[in-house]
Amino acid sequence: MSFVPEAGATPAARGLVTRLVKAFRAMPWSVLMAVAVLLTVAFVTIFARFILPFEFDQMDLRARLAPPLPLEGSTWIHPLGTDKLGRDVFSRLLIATQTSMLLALLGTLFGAVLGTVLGFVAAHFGKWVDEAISTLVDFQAAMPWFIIALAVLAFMGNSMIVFLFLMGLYGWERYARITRGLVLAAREEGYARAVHALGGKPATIYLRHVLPNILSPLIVQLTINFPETILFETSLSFLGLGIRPPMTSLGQMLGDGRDYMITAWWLAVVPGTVIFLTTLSMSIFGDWLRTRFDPSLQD
Amino acid sequence: MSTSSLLAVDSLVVSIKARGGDVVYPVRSASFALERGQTLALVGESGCGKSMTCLAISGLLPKRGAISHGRVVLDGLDLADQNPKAMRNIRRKQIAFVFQDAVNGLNPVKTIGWQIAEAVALREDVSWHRAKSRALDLLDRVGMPDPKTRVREFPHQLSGGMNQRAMIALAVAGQPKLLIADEATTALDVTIQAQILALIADLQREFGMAVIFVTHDLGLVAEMADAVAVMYAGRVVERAPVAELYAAPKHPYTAGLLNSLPRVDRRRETIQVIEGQVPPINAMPSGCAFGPRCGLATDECRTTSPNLVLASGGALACHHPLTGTPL
Amino acid sequence: MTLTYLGWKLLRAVVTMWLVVTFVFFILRLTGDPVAQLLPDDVDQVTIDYYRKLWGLDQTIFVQYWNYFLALFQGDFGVSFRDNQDALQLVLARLPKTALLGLTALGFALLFGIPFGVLAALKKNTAFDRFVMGLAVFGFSMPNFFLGILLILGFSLQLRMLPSSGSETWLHMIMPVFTLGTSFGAQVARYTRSSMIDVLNRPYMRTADAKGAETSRRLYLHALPNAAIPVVTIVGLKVGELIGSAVITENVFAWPGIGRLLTSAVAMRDLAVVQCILMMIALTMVLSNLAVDLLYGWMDPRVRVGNREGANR
Amino acid sequence: MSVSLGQQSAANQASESSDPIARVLSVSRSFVYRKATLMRQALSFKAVDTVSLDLQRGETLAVVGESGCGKSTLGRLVAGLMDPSEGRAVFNGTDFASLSHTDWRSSRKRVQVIFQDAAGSLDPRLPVEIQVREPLDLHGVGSPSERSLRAAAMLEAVQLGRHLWAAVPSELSGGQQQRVVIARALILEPDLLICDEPVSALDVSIQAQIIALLMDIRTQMGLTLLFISHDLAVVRQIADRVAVMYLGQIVECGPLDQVFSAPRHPYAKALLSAVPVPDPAAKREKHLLAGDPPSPQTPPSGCRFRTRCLKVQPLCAQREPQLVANGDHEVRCHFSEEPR
Repeated sequence: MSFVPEAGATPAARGLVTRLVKAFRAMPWSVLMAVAVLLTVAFVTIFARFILPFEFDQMDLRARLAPPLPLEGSTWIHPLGTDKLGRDVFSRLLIATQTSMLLALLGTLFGAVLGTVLGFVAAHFGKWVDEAISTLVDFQAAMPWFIIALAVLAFMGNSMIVFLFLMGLYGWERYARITRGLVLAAREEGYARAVHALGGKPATIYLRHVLPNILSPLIVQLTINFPETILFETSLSFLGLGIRPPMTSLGQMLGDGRDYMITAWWLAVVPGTVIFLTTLSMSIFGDWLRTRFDPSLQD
Repeated sequence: MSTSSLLAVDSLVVSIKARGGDVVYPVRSASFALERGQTLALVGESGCGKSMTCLAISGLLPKRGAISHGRVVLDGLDLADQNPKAMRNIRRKQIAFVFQDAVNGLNPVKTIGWQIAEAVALREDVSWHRAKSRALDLLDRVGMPDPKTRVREFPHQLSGGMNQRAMIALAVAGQPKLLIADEATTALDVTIQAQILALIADLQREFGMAVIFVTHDLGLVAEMADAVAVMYAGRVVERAPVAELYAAPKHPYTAGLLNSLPRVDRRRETIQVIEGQVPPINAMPSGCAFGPRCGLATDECRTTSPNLVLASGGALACHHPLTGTPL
Repeated sequence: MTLTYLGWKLLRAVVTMWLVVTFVFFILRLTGDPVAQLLPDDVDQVTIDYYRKLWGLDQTIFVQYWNYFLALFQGDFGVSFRDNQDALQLVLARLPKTALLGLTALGFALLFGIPFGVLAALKKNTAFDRFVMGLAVFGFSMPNFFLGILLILGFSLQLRMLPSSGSETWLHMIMPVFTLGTSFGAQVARYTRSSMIDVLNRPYMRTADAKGAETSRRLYLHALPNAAIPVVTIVGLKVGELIGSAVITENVFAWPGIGRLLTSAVAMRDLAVVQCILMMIALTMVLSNLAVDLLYGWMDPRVRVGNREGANR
Repeated sequence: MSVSLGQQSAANQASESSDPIARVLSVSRSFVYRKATLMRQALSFKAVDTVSLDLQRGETLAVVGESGCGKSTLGRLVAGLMDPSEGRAVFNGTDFASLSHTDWRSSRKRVQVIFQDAAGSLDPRLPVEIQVREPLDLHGVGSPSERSLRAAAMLEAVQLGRHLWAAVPSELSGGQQQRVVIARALILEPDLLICDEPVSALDVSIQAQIIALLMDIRTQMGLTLLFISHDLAVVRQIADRVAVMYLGQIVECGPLDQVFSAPRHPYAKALLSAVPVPDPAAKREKHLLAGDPPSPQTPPSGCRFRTRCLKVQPLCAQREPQLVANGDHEVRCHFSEEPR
């Protein structure tokens, strides 16, 4: 049932930004905390270089395996302690966070753009183009990408380019599937069909009408994929593939720290906590975004 | 309201708690009575509260809904006071429902026969085997073509009309005293609608059921009903025997609807339109809810809501009833 | 109808397997000369030519492709580069351990995920629902390698209650199963809840209520058979993720299964073993998808018995 | 194809008035309902089967029939929104099939369509004023300020309150949404408007408002209307001529009063008698049809209506009846009733 708003009633907010601002005021505490974590992580990702106290690979062999702050033997110089080579864990953590987040962001965006474009292509051309893209989508969805990535890294060698390529291809099929479905729905029954009947060109229909309308579900998918991409990178780096010394990432730090669990547990726990808090916050935020944007989930 | 009526609904108010603690009232005041074996049509546009009234009668209100005022008396028993378990028993044996969307109203993973047999078994303590064979008889009775095959089929295998027949078989399985048909034919094509209407009328005679026809289609009302209750914005605004209502509607809303209705048997000179729209449920105007759309509205209408007053054979809630015959 | 459905699904399984094999074949060729890849660096030209001939690399790519297929069909995945053992034998020897871990974790996930999902749906928007769903978000946001390490730190190093590595006794299983099953169980709970909520809002549930069916009957006979259908599909789709997580879990707990074999083979570029495991996992995926499709067809009559002619919805 | 902008001159209209504005010649349209695979051929059925129709300038032709009879597909064929599988769809003397993409797009200035689902056919994100203006933008008609003025005038014409012009569709009621859709379709001042079930999703009192509006605008703009509907009461109010469809074919076609007061095809007769009349005093003969319509995928042999017909004869199964004209009233039946 839809009723007319009475004169004087507030017109519903429109536009993504307006809605976001409006929504910010109605956030529950859990979402507010998640947003705070995400903002901190974003800040670190952008400004890591400017706030780090030591170079991340600067060794101090006299101060090896120093414990983090509240523990006995800790110092303010190394608030999160040091690792086996006496490198400052806090500085390494900043750089590792930056690396992991940038990689995850790049990977997610690449997958999103690729998937969305292929989704449009499949829906627009139909016939064998659609069949081919749909087969690829099914294939990608059927095979565990993590395993494929392991195999590819084995075959092609562990190079940064291959690794970036694998991250970019992670999860593209979900965007393709969503986009294709939504474009087809808009064309079969909806506003896209109407604009076509008015004499609009395909480009006008897709860019002016369809894309802005399917942006919300795509952004929601982005928030679901982002933490998974973080886990994808950190898992591979944890296994010693992906990011490897001298570079560092959260997964690499954690994998490294695993060998010192008995003597220096913080080397594993500190980066692990950062990964966990980030993915958790992203999931909480994504869930909240989804219930706001997806009318079928609002009851 | 006579006490011998099968069903008497008196000043029924239904409230629903919305998210965030607001309470809305989809039904603000519904009063009507229904005699045994008779047919009452509950007419109105979407959102007028007609379906909600029927859900309230049968205890099927959604979780956040409740009867907040009024009485619903079925055969001398006030249903508003009954606990859920007692209401369940009443639905098994006395009140049955036929919903609009039969295809989705039937469980997609159970056979038609299973679903009807379940209704039989819920009414009386019979063996499952016996219930199944009753289901077959019922399907046959509602005119399902090839019932022996259909009894083993699933809803998606049947047409809309056949699903509605199955839904009716399921409803009459409990041999109810009261059948509520909520827009039961709205989704169907007109030739199929005619079949279903004929079937309901037929079963009504056979079982001696009373029927409440919930509909927006005034044509259908004219063909099926003995009496009519017109609802607007949660209230029954006019009640009358069907012939009287069509011959001389007294409420301006009823008259307006009848005058704006295209007819298949002749072309109207002009279509008279009721301007404006139904007020939203959470922003009802003060006074008469129809006031803002009514040509006869006065200051009285804008300040005080008219009560439903008994009048010759029916009832009316209007400060300025029409007296003449309609155009 | 059933036969067509089955045939269709089988065909898709075969196509997927073919795609995987082709993928592996080309990626192996793409990386350069497999002989150079697979032999030590200091061999002389004669040896290289000998192997090239032996592996048929002097022939056209199509002949190679064909031979590759033939070899795979005969179970010849090549020889492990490390100890000259037959790759397939090596992998098969590790298979039971991984199957034990994976299936137990799956069982654990379903055992907790489904009932809690159903209960959360029934008590939608109550404190219980929020608690369970909050826990689920924690569960699937927790990286399993981190969870594993935390468990080892807590139960092995601090409390000294559970062994941190190996697979000898049932005590060895507790932490790996929990690590592998938690995230999966959390996801199952979420899907079960949303599927159940969807079903509870369907018109046929109101019909059941209108019949006077009591709560337990509505739940077990009307709601659950419908709600289970999408859950089965999702669980099937997520088996791949479970396998991926198993690789990491086996590593964390030094569980002697395929996952650990895979990571060490990848590290050493033992391509025969990697390719064999990849095929094995692809086969598992295909078979589990097939099983899900069959289960799905069995549970949903709309799939099993197609539309009858004349039924126009 | 030559498309003239703006108002057509009266003289121009008069000179063209003899030939139909739109016509379909033996059009059929098939849809695949089972895709081809390696082992079997694709199966298709004809949603519209060899239909010919002329639309005269200024008239309102209604196409009626039950769901699945092909009336919406026929509407799309006439509008040029869908290519016929067989036959030709001609508008203003030009076959749609002969048009280039650009010419086809500019033909939209002359033919417009209104779909049943008003909410769905509006962009959920844009204010309605922008959407009403959009056709002018798409075709580059006038200067930007002129376009805004014309959009405003059109919104006035469909009586949408000024305070709603900046609203997005979800803030409007169903009736208001349909007004916006009508405004958007008419802003290019088309010659032909095809309405596919324009009021069936609306409430009774709102339905009357929209019908009154359509009738009003039709007179003002001299529109030709193809009105597709299952609601025969609405059709009686608005149409000049009516075509009754059953399983993809026209079974009866003629002037409204002739068809409605003396239907000659048994299906038309049954269909009309099945519509309830809002008058308890009206005593009408009922012709109750048995069963469901057969699936269009497997139409019966001979006459397609024979499986439900009350006066079926052996001949009906053997030979398919043709559409036979008696004056301007056509009927497809071996045993059609004589005109009274």
